[in-house]
Amino acid sequence: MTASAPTLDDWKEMLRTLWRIRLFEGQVQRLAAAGEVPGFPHLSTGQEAVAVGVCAHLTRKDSLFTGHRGHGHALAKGCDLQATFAEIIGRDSGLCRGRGGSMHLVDADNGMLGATGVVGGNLPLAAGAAWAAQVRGDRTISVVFFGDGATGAGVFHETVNLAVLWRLPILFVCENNGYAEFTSREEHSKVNHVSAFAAPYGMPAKTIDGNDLRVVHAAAGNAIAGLRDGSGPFLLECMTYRLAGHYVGDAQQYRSKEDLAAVQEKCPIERLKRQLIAQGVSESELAGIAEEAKREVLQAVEGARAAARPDPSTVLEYVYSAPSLSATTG
Amino acid sequence: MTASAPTLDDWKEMLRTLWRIRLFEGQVQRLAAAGEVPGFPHLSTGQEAVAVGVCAHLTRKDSLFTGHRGHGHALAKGCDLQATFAEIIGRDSGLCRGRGGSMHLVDADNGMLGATGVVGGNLPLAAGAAWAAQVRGDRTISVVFFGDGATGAGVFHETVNLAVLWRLPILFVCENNGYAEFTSREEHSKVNHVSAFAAPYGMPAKTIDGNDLRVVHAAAGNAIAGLRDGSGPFLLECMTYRLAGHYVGDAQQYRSKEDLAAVQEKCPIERLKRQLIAQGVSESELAGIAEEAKREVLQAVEGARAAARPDPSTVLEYVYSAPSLSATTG
Amino acid sequence: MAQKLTFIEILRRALDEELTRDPAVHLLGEDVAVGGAFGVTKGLAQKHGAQRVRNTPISEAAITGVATGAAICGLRPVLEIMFIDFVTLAMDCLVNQAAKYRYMSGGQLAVPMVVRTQAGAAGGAAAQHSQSLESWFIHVPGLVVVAPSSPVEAYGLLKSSVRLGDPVLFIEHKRLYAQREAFVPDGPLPGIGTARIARAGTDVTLIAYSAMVGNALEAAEELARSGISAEVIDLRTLLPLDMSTIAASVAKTHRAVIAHEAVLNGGVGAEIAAHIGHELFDELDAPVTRVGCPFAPIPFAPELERALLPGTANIVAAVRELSS
Amino acid sequence: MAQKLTFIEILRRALDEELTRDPAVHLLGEDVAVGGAFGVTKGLAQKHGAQRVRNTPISEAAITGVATGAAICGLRPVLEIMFIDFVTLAMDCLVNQAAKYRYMSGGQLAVPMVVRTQAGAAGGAAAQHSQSLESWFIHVPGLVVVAPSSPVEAYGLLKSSVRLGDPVLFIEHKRLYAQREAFVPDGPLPGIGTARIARAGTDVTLIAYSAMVGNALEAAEELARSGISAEVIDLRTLLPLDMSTIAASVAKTHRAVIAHEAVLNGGVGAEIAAHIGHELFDELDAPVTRVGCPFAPIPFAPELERALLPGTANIVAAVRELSS
Ligand SMILES: Cc1ncc(C[n+]2csc(CCOP(=O)(O)OP(=O)(O)O)c2C)c(N)n1
Ligand SMILES: Cc1ncc(C[n+]2csc(CCOP(=O)(O)OP(=O)(O)O)c2C)c(N)n1
Ligand SMILES: [Mg+2]
Ligand SMILES: [Mg+2]
Repeated sequence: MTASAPTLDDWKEMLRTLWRIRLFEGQVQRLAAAGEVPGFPHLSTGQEAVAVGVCAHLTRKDSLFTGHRGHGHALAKGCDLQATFAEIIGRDSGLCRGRGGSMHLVDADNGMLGATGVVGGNLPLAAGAAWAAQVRGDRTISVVFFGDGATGAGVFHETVNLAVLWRLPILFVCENNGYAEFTSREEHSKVNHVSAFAAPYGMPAKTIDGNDLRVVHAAAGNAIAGLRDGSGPFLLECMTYRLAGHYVGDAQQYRSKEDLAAVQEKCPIERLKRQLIAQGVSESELAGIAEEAKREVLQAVEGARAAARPDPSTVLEYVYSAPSLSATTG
Repeated sequence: MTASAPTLDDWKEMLRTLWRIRLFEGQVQRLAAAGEVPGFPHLSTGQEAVAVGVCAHLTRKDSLFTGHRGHGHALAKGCDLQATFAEIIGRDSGLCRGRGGSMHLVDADNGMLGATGVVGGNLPLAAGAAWAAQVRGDRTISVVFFGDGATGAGVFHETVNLAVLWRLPILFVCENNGYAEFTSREEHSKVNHVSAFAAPYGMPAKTIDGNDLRVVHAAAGNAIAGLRDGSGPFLLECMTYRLAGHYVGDAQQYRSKEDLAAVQEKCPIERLKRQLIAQGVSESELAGIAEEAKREVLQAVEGARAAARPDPSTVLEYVYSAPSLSATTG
Repeated sequence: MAQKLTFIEILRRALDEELTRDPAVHLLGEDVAVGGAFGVTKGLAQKHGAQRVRNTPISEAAITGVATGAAICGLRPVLEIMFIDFVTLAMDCLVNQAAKYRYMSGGQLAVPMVVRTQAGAAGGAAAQHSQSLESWFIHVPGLVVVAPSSPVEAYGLLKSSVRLGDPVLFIEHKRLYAQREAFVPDGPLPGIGTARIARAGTDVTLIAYSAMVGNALEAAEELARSGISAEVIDLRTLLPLDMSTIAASVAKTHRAVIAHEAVLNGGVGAEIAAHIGHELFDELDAPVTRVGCPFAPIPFAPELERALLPGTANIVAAVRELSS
Repeated sequence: MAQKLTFIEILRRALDEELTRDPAVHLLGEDVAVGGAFGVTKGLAQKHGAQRVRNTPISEAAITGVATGAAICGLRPVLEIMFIDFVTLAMDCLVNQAAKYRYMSGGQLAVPMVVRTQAGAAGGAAAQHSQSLESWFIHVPGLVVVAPSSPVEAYGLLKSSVRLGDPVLFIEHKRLYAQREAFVPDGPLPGIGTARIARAGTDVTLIAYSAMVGNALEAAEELARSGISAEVIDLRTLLPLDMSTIAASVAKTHRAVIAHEAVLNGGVGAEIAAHIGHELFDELDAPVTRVGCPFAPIPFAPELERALLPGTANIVAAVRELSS
C-alpha cells in the first residue's frame, strides 16, 4: 500500500508486478497450449496496469472480487505466484486446493475473496463485503473488477443503486476493453462509457486511460482515500485493451491484423518503461527487473507443476460446515 | 385513438373513462371488503389519468403490458367492463376464464397482452412485443406501465439498454407514485426521477404531472407519434399519487393523515372537471357523465357477479398446446 | 401457563432473540424495517436499530448477493424474499455463488446466511404468488432447505438455521402464518436434518412437511376412526433429508404415503419415494404413493384453486387405496 | 452415401432449415450473429440477415423476456443461453411468465419459443460452467424439456421443438458437441414426448438421456459380454416423460437402472424411479437403482472431476448389483 506519492522504487516494484502478471499469464498460455491447463483460461494480457495501479492502494484487510479474467487481480492483491499457478493447473497446493480453478481464485488471507465465472455475479458480493466493512467501521474497503460487458447485466444496476443508497465503501473498477467475447462494445450498448451509468445516482465516477499505470495509480489513490473516509461508492472506468484473445485458443477473427497491431502500441509495460527511462532509469536496470520477474515466475510455475494433484477420495469435502450435513442423513 | 387535438367531446369521453375506472375500482374495494374478491387486489385510484391519457393514443393492434396495479390500464385499453370485473372475481366469463385474476389481466383481441405480478417482469415482454411489431413493420407500438419501484429491478435496465440498441417501438410509462409498498421512494433509491435513468442511453424521456390528463395526453401523443415513425424508445415518467392503500386492506400507517388529505387535492378527475367547467361545460352535464359511468359499472358488476364460476373439472386445461403434452405421456 | 403465539409472532420472537444474542445477525429485505409485507419483523428495527434491520430496493438478485458477500465477511444476514416465486430472481447467487462458495474456495470461506421466504397457495394469490418450489433446492449441493410445519417448530428451526454455517432456504407457508400455538421456549434447538414423529402409528407412514403436516395429522385422525393407525413424519428439513427416521418407520409399517403441496412431477416426494423403493424394497407391502399437486399452475378462481390443491382427503384416499 | 456431421453442424443445419422454412423463426443470443460461443449459428446471420439472427447484450433475464414477448406476438424465437448455469438468471421469465402464459390467459396466448442451452461437465469447466439442472424444469407445468443424445437425434428434436406451440428448454451436452454421426435427413420428425429404444434387451432396462445414453450403450455392450441383455431407453424428452415406453420395457425386464449426470438427489431419476416403483410395483424383481452425481459441486481439477462424475462403470456396477 503506497500512502504518499510513489517513490522511484515504488514504480520499479510496480513494474516488477506488471511483469510478474504478464509472464505468469504467458506461462498459462504456453501450458494451456500444451494441454496442461484444464478449462478455458482468460488472460488479462495488456490490462495489467489496472490491477497493479488499483491494488497498490489496498491492504490484505481490504476485500477484492473479480471475474473470469482475474489472474492479474489476484497477483496484484498479493496472492502467492506458485499457489495461484497451482490452482490454475488444478493442484492440491493451489489456493483452493484445485477445487476452483482459473475463474474462481480465492485467497481469504490476502483479502482475495472471490472470482465468479458468471458475468456480473461478483458485483453484489463485493457490495456485501463493503457492507460488512461498514459495520466493522475499520476504514477497510471492497473493490470489484468487472468488464464493460457486465454493465449489460441487471445486477450491475441493482448493486450500484444499493451501494449509493447505503453509502457503501466500494470501488467499482470497470476494465473497458471494448469487447465482450467476440462482440464489440457498440453491439452491446449505445452507452460508450460505463462511467455514464453513475450519473443518475449521483455517484462519483471517472473514465481514465487504463494502460497508463501512473494515471490508474493516481485516480485509484484519490478514489480509495475518499472511500476510506466514508464518502461512498466510486466508479472507476479504465479504458484498456486485451492483447490476447477472449480465452486461450480464441482465433480472434473479429479483430483485424491492423487493430491487433495498433493495440500492441498501447502495452502498459512499454508505457511505464518509457516513463522510467525518462526519469533516468537505465535500460539494463529495467531489463534486470524483467529478468528477476521471469525467474520468480518460472520457479513458481515449475514448483506448481511438480506439486501433487488432489486426492480423488477428498472430492466430497468442503460441501457443508459439518459432515453430518449432506443430501441425506442417517 | 385521437389523431388530432382532442375535441371537447373527446375530453368528455375521457372523463367518462376516468370515472369508469374510479368507480370500477370502488366496486372492487367494496366487494373485496365483503370477501367477494379472491387474492389481494391493488387499486390505481388517483392514478387514472395516466392510463387514460396514454391509451387514448392506442389502437387494438398496439400492445399493452402492465403489472400488479393494472385494472385502469386494461379498461383504458378497451377491455370490457363486465369481462374484466368477472376476471377479478374469478368467474368463467372473465377475460382469462378466471385463471388469471386481478394481477394477470389479458385480453388478446384488445392488445392487452399481459400483466405480471412480479415487479419488472413485464418490461422485457413488452420489448419483445415491440420487436415483433418492428418485424411486422406496421407502425404499431408496445406500451408498458410500471411503477417507480420497478426501476430497482435489474431487468428494467437490461430492457432499456436492449430497446435503445434495437431501436424498438416501445413506450416505457412509469407511474411514479412515490411509494413501493410501504416504503417511500427515498428509501428505495437516491434517484428521485426515473426519467434520469434514460440519460446514459441517450433515450428521450420526460417527467410530467401524471394527474393532469391534458398534460399526459399531450406528452403521450408526441411520444407515440415519434414511436410510430421509428424514432426509437421513449420513457415517460408520470408523477402521481395513489389515493388508496398499496392493496385493499393496507392500513397505511406509513402515511400521515395530512399527507393523505393533501393527496386528495390532486385527484385527476376533479382536475379535469375544473378544466372542463372553465371551458363552459355545465356542472350538471359533468354529473351526468359520472352518473352514466356509474350505471355502466354497476351493471357490469352485477352481470359479473351473476356469472357462472369456473367448472373445477376444467382446471387442467390450457397448460399446453396439446392434451398429449403433460408431465407424463402414455 | 403457556402463551399462544401465531407463526408470525413466533418468527419475530426468534429473530429478536437471535439479534440480541449475536451482533453479527442482520436482517434485510423489502419493507422489513417497517415489518415486512407480513409483519414478521415489526418493531425489530426500532429495537435493534436501522443498521441491523434494513429496507432494500426491489432488487432480489442484488440483495441476495449482498447478503452472501456479507456472510462471507462474518455477518449472519437473514434475508426476507417476500414470495418464493421471486427467488427465481436470485437463483444465480443462491445456486452458483452461495451454495458453492465453501467448495470452490477449498474450505476457505463460508456463507452463514438464512433466506426466509413465504410459499404455498391460499386465497387466490394466483399463479405467480402461490408456488411451492422447494424441490429445486434439494438438487443444489451446499444449500440447506428447512420447511417448518407449525409455530413452535418454526421457532426452533429458525434459530438453528441462523446459527448454522451454511446458506439456508427457510420456507414459511402462507397458510401457517395465522396459526396459533401454545409456546414454552425450552429444551435444546432441533438439529438441522432431523425429522420428527408427529404422531406414532403402526399401519402406514405418512411423510409430509410444512403446512401439509397438518393435513397428514387430520388424515391420520380420520383413518384412525376406521381402524387404520398412521404414523406421521414431519420432515422439518428437506435438505438434508432424514432417511433414517423414514426408514425406521417404513420398516415398521411397510407402507408409505408422501404428501406435499408442490407439483407432484419432480417434487421432493419423488426423491423420498425413490429412496424408500430402493432402501426398503423388501419391506414394502404396497407401492410407495405420492400425493401432490396435479400438473398445472395455480389458478386464481377459488373453485379452481381448491380443485387443484391436494389436501387431507387426497391423503386419506391414497392410504385407503394402499390398504385395499 | 451419408455425410458425417458433428452435433454442432447438425444443430446449425436444423436451424438453417427452420429459418428458411418459416419467416417467423428468429435467433437471438450473445454472439450468435458471429456464430455463438460454440459456433452453432456460424454463417446464419450472413445467410438469413442480421434482423433474424441477432446479437444481444449480456442480459439473460431481458433476452429471455424479449423472446417470450415476441413469441406471444407471433414470432418463433430460438434463444441461445450459453451455459445452463446462466439460465439461473432467466428463471423468473421462464417459470413465472413463459411457462404460465397460456394458462394464466385462459388459453388466449401461447409462447412458441425454444431456449437452447449447453450443459454438463467436461474438461475442467468447473462449478459454474458444468451443471446439469434439467430436473428443476420438469417441475414447472407449461414447459417442455428436451435433451438429445446424439447429432441425428438433435436434428429432429430441435426441428420438432421449433415447431411446437410451447416454451421448450433444449439442452445440449458439451460432451456431445464434437461427436460425429452419419446423417441422412429422412422420415418424419420425432414427436415431443416419445422416448426411443436405443438398444433392445431382455434382462434389465437402462434409462438415460443426453450424453449418458452413450454410457448406457457402452454399459449394455459390456454387460452383453457377461451374458446380461440390457435394453437401453433414450428418453429424448424429460417433460413430457414417456412412461408408456418405460413401463413396457420394465414389465419385460423386471429390473431398471436410471442414469444421469445430474446430482442424484432431486434429479430426474427420482421422478422416474418413483413412477416405476408405483406403477410397476408387482413387476419388479429388484429395487429400481439410480446412477447419478454424488452430492457436490463440480470441482475444477481433472482428477476430482473424474472422481465425481458418474459414467459407464457406475452403470455396469449398478446392474451387476441388481443381478447378484
Ligand atoms: C451471465 C453470463 N453470461 C454469459 C457469459 C459468457 N461470457 C463469459 S466472458 C463474457 C464476456 C464478458 O465481457 P466483459 O464483461 O467485457 O469482460 P471481458 O471478457 O471483456 O474482460 C461472456 C459473455 C457468462 N460468463 N456469464
Ligand atoms: C420481484 C418482486 N419483488 C417484490 C414484489 C412485492 N411487491 C408487490 S408490489 C411492490 C411495490 C411495487 O412498487 P412500484 O413498482 O412503485 O409500484 P406501485 O405499487 O407503487 O404501483 C412490491 C415490492 C413483487 N411483486 N415482485
Ligand atoms: Mg470487455
Ligand atoms: Mg410506486
